[in-house]
Amino acid sequence: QEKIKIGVSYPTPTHAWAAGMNWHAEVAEKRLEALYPDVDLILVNSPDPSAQASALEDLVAVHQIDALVVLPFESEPLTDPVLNVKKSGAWITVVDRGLSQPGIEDLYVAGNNPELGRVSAKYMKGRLKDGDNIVILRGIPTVIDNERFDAFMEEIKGSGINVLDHKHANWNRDDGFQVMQDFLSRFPDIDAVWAQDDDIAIGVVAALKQAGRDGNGMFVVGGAGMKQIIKGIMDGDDLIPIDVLYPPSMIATAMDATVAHFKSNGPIAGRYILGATLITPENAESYYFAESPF
Amino acid sequence: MSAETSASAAIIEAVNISKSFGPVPVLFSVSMDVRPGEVHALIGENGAGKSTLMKILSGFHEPTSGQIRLDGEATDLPPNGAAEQYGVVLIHQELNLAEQMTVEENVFLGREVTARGFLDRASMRATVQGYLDEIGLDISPSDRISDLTIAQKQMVEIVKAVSRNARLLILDEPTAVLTEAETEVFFRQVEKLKANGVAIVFVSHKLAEVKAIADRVTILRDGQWIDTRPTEDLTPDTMAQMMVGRELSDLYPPLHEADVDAEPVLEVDNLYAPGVDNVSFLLRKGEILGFSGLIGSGRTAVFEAICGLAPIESGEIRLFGKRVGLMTVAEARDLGLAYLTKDRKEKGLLLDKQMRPNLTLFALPKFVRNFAIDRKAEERALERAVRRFDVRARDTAITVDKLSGGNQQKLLLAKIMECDPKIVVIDEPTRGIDVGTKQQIYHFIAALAAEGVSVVVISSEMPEIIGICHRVVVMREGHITGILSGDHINENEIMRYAAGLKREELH
Amino acid sequence: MISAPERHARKPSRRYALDLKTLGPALALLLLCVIGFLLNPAFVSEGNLTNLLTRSAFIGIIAVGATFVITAGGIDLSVGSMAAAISGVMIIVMNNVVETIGTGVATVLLGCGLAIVLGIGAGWINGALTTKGKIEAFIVTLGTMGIYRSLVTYFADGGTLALNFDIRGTYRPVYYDSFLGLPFPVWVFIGVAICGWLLLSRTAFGRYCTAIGSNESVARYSAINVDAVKTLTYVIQGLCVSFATIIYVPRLGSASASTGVLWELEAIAAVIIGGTVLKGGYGRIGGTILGALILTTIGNILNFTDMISNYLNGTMQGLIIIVAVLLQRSDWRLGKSRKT
Amino acid sequence: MISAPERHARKPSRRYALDLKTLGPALALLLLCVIGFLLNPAFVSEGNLTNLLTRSAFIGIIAVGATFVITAGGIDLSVGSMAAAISGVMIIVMNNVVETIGTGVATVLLGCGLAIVLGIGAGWINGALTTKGKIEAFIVTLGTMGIYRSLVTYFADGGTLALNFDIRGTYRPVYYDSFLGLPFPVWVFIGVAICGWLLLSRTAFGRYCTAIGSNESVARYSAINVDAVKTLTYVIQGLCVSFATIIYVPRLGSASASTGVLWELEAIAAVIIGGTVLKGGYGRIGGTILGALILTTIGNILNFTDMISNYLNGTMQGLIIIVAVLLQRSDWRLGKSRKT
Ligand SMILES: Nc1ncnc2c1ncn2[C@@H]1O[C@H](COP(=O)(O)OP(=O)(O)OP(=O)(O)O)[C@@H](O)[C@H]1O
Ligand SMILES: Nc1ncnc2c1ncn2[C@@H]1O[C@H](COP(=O)(O)OP(=O)(O)OP(=O)(O)O)[C@@H](O)[C@H]1O
Ligand SMILES: [Mg+2]
Ligand SMILES: [Mg+2]
Repeated sequence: QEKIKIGVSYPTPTHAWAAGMNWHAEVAEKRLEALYPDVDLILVNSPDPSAQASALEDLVAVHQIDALVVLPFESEPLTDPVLNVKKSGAWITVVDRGLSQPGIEDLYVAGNNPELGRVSAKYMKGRLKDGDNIVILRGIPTVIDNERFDAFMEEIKGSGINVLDHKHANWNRDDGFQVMQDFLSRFPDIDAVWAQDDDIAIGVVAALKQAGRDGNGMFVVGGAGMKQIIKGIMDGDDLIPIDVLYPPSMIATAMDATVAHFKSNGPIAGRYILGATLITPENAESYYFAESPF
Repeated sequence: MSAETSASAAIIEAVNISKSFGPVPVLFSVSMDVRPGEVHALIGENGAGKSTLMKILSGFHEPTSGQIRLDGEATDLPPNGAAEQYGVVLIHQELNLAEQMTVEENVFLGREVTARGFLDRASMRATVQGYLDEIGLDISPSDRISDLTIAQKQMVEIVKAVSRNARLLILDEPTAVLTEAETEVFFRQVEKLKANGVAIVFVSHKLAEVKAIADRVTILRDGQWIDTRPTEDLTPDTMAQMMVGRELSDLYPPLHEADVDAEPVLEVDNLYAPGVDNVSFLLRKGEILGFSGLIGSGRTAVFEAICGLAPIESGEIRLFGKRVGLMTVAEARDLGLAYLTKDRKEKGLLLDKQMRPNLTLFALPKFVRNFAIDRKAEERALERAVRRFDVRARDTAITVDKLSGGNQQKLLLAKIMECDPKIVVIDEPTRGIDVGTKQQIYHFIAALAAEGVSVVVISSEMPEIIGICHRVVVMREGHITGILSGDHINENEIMRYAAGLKREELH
Repeated sequence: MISAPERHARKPSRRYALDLKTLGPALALLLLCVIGFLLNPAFVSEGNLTNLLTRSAFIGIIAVGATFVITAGGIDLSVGSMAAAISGVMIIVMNNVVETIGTGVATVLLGCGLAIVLGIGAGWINGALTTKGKIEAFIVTLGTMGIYRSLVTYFADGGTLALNFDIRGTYRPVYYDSFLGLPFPVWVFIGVAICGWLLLSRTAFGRYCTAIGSNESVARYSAINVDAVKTLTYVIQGLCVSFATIIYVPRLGSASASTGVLWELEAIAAVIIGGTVLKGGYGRIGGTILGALILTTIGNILNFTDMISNYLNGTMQGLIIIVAVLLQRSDWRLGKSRKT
Repeated sequence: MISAPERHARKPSRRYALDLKTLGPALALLLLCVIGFLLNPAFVSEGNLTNLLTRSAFIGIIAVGATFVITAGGIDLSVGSMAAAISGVMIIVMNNVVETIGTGVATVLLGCGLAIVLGIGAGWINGALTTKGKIEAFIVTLGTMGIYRSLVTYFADGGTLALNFDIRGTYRPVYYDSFLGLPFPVWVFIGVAICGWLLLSRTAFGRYCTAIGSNESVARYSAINVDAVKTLTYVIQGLCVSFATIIYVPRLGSASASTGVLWELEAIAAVIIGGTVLKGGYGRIGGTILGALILTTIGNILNFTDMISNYLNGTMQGLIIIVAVLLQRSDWRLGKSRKT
């Protein structure tokens, strides 16, 4: 009996969020393959866009997949390769980063990057007053980073909160630590930090503690929903009081829906946009996965 | 003295040594012994197997068959110079110094003096300084080898040899680039070692030196042992005859009288360059012009500047009557001016390449047809060069570093001549070349001159300068002290100019 | 003038040893292909082999240039970033001329011409800084690597530069179409490889590169213009990067900061796996091509099986590279007895 | 008897030139500091200078090891990944022994001891593959780089390995505490630098490294055990990586696939900026230290100003590196006339 082959392609995890995504993908693979013996999910990760394009070619040429779940490294470079997969007749599910040309994918599952920036800014506005100073540590220069940053700046405009400077900390703890150290040397008065990402936030907190500037109502806003951070929120941490969700489990959602396309009767095609929920001590428990690496 | 030494037992004995490199046999059942307090010379044509035998005696090569006896006991010498632990030290024919390191570091390499685990640099430096002072070499222990002239490097090798506590010191052509004065200094060191009971093996092509210093002489020809005899029984002529296997006619060709009215092909006026201090001279068509002087007197520096290998500070150069400015080496070559370096290892040959690419490298544009290198033409050139210069390689496919020293030198000469120069500058033309070939090279130079090629010979061998040059320029400390011609070309006169005892007003 | 000594015919044995060394990479590649076939017979399907060849074209073309640089004793770490920067500028310029000269072949040709000019220029800068500036090639190209990488980020404003959609239509065939059953990039690869091979092993220039890498002062004393030849190797490297870029851009139609990341290491690895010596003086274009194919095949095979954790791809890759090179040491069996 | 000619006044000038070359990196660093101060006086605040020194300790310590490897004519690309892998294994093991030996100093010492053993082992593997396996160091360490990097990803399941919170409490002071006003990492840095300097320039071993890098066959003919010395340089490199790891782990108490990325390039750059020659034969620990400080200072300065677009950080970094090295060419002013 012919199996239904579904390729799942995403970037090689090099930071915690992606690792979480990988974990969710692997869990979903086992669960779905156990549930449907005639479904074979093939997970492939790639270190750069060009390698991902190659991986897509291999999925078609070698595995002759019936459907593709893809989290593109970048939108532009993968549009054509995904289009080629589409031309082979496969069903296409795109996750997180949309393609640059509409209508290729049958199903789109994504988090909401601008919303993440906006929610963070709204929280800042709620806690800070006119004339307060913040610094921003951005991610790796990419479209995602730009979307989050632009939405944040848009939202914060006119609030009277000063953004002293913003530097790239590459979604990396070490860079977060160093950039924050330098911000602290440079600016004597900082009231809050937008770290955009939980990994950066961890580095920022270490720098704040080292400099002894973690008191006086100082707080850091990260993002994504790392389990240590959520744990901290549950325990009432002052320094990182909240988090903004950007769930790595979205890949599992996409895999479920793709399998459902072959297995269920209901229509599946369309767009699922997950919200950028604000995680607070009140709702933190429901976003905590103890076994996930993230 | 030799009577006593012949009585004492040998330190080292080579018994029926044979050696092949792969399938190529190089030595055939050679035997030789060396006794304490004697200087044992080893002579033979280029490629006869002298260096190979010396490497076997010091453990660098393993013999294919035969036995080494150390103090009468058969011994397997350890490789890579570890035989030094038995007191056996080899100074290689090819300079064996780490270029980026200092004199002191090289002299003590592999047997540093340490105190509590750290280097005792002061004492090492003092020791080296002592040796340098003793032989009157004007360099500092902290000078880098790469900054030294090749003769200075050779002297450093000698310091290295002398400074070791050797029982058996093997010197493979130590005097090839030394002037007579330096050779004398070196001989004094040898005498001293000899008096201390050190056994010395001395390889050289300078038969007069052999006659002067050796107690016994062993002759090799084509890898075969020919004879071992006390030096008293031999003259340089008989030695040459035994080496080559035939009677040698006159070493130097008859000197054609130079045409004093021939047009000048190279005129140099008031040249200043690094190491060159206001040099002016003139070279005529068909002339053989010698350059003589002590170590570091600037002979090389003059021609490196003229041929575009070193910068010129000021001065005028006219080539074939036309003023030339700063030339690149390629431009000089295209104008018919070629320079042959004396440093064949660092500047002359690509040691890890075969003979063919080495031969044609300098004149490569000549071998280009339709944008590609014409390999057939290269092969033909190689065949021609091998014949013309008697380059002896039993296997033409070996890399150049495996050629014997003299054959490397011949290949280098062939390489320069490949571009058919109208003016050729030869720096130490017969470095490491055997008498037979030397004679051929002298005739070759004379023939070139007769054809109208102008030849500059820079040489530290006084007889050579005297034997083949029409005129001789003597240099000292970067400037010309005298230009000799005719009957004035004799050893005495040259030495006086070279030592600065006499000086001509040239301008 | 002098008697010719009898010449012994001793060539065959050496040739044989040399051949083993030359064959090494080829054997390694063959072995990989067998492994690929055993893992999944689809490995030898025409589609997969075509993909493999096309993919190796990028690294292969760049590695051909790197062979020259390395043979002449240099190194170029900037190629990956250079490719990204050239793609970026190409895309910006092509997008900008749409209004004046449209989205036709002219625009694409303009883009390609520009790429070539930029590649040559970038190569020349590397070369000039190394030779005239007398800075170690490693530092120069590490510097330009950082510069080009950050310039493309700057041009793209941190995001991605995308080629105009209509131009992409015109340009697409350059990557995706075939001629005589082989995709165009493969033809470009073959062309570059043949030219490179001719240049390195059949011309005076190639000989000069080898001589300089073998011993720079011997080269200088042999009337070789060392600085010019060295600079030219970097220019050739730049040109190769241009060609790689020209076939890369239609593939993904975009450029970003992540374009060409680590290509420099891959290219150098391909060169060295192919038998060229990193310190210079000995270069083999044929080996480089095989090296590029080996690297691409390793990646391809790893996409073929999910027997090993994805995380361990790097481990497999590293092991295979080391083993592949270890295998081609022709002398490892001769073993102990050698002292020299 | 050869008349010693009156010494020409050529030597003093050589000495002077040498000094300029040695001073080059120091001058470059000074210049950078002045620029930093002009951009923002807070640059010279005690806090920032301490941060700067502490930060440069990682690269600095690794670069000391790299100086040995490079001086002996080798190269090690695996150091960054090695650091990541060692941190990872350290963390896993320390977390696992909590139940048996608790979260005290013993556990931390165990972790540190393990790091040292691993570093020595990893260095030895690199060394043995290069010398016994006769594979180019570039390929060996490119291979092990991939292997270690992917192993740490595997251990961390692609994410982050975090040190047990209580152990972190015990271990923290190693990074954050000071002695005589200087943080511990700086002391370690100073210690490693002094040992490295003594080893390279005051012991026979250091001379052997230089000799091997300068001319391997000369070294071999001087009865130096070339393979052993070369292997030992890689072991020293591994040991230095261990030390760097030991002070790195307490900083954030975690390791991930992105730990130590590009440290190899930074370390090599530091070594070469410091004046060591990439082809081997000449090494300077003092210069390496300055090189590491220069690199860290560049990054620090760029965080101190918002005059230039963030995207152009890499451009500035590249330019500054090239210019810093260009400045220390002592002979560039002598200018045109020299062709050599
Ligand atoms: N490693 C090697 N491999 C192959 N052939 C070699 C090797 N070493 C030396 N030979 C060959 O052995 C022969 C003898 O060389 P050797 O160096 O002993 O000559 P030599 O007597 O020292 O000559 P010269 O006076 O020119 O120095 C030469 O034909 C040389 O090419
Ligand atoms: N580029 C340079 N810069 C400074 N000094 C130089 C340069 N080239 C040569 N010299 C010096 O000039 C002097 C002359 O050296 P040169 O090699 O010309 O002497 P030589 O007469 O050929 O002696 P030898 O036969 O001993 O080499 C030496 O002391 C050398 O150190
Ligand atoms: Mg599966
Ligand atoms: Mg010899």
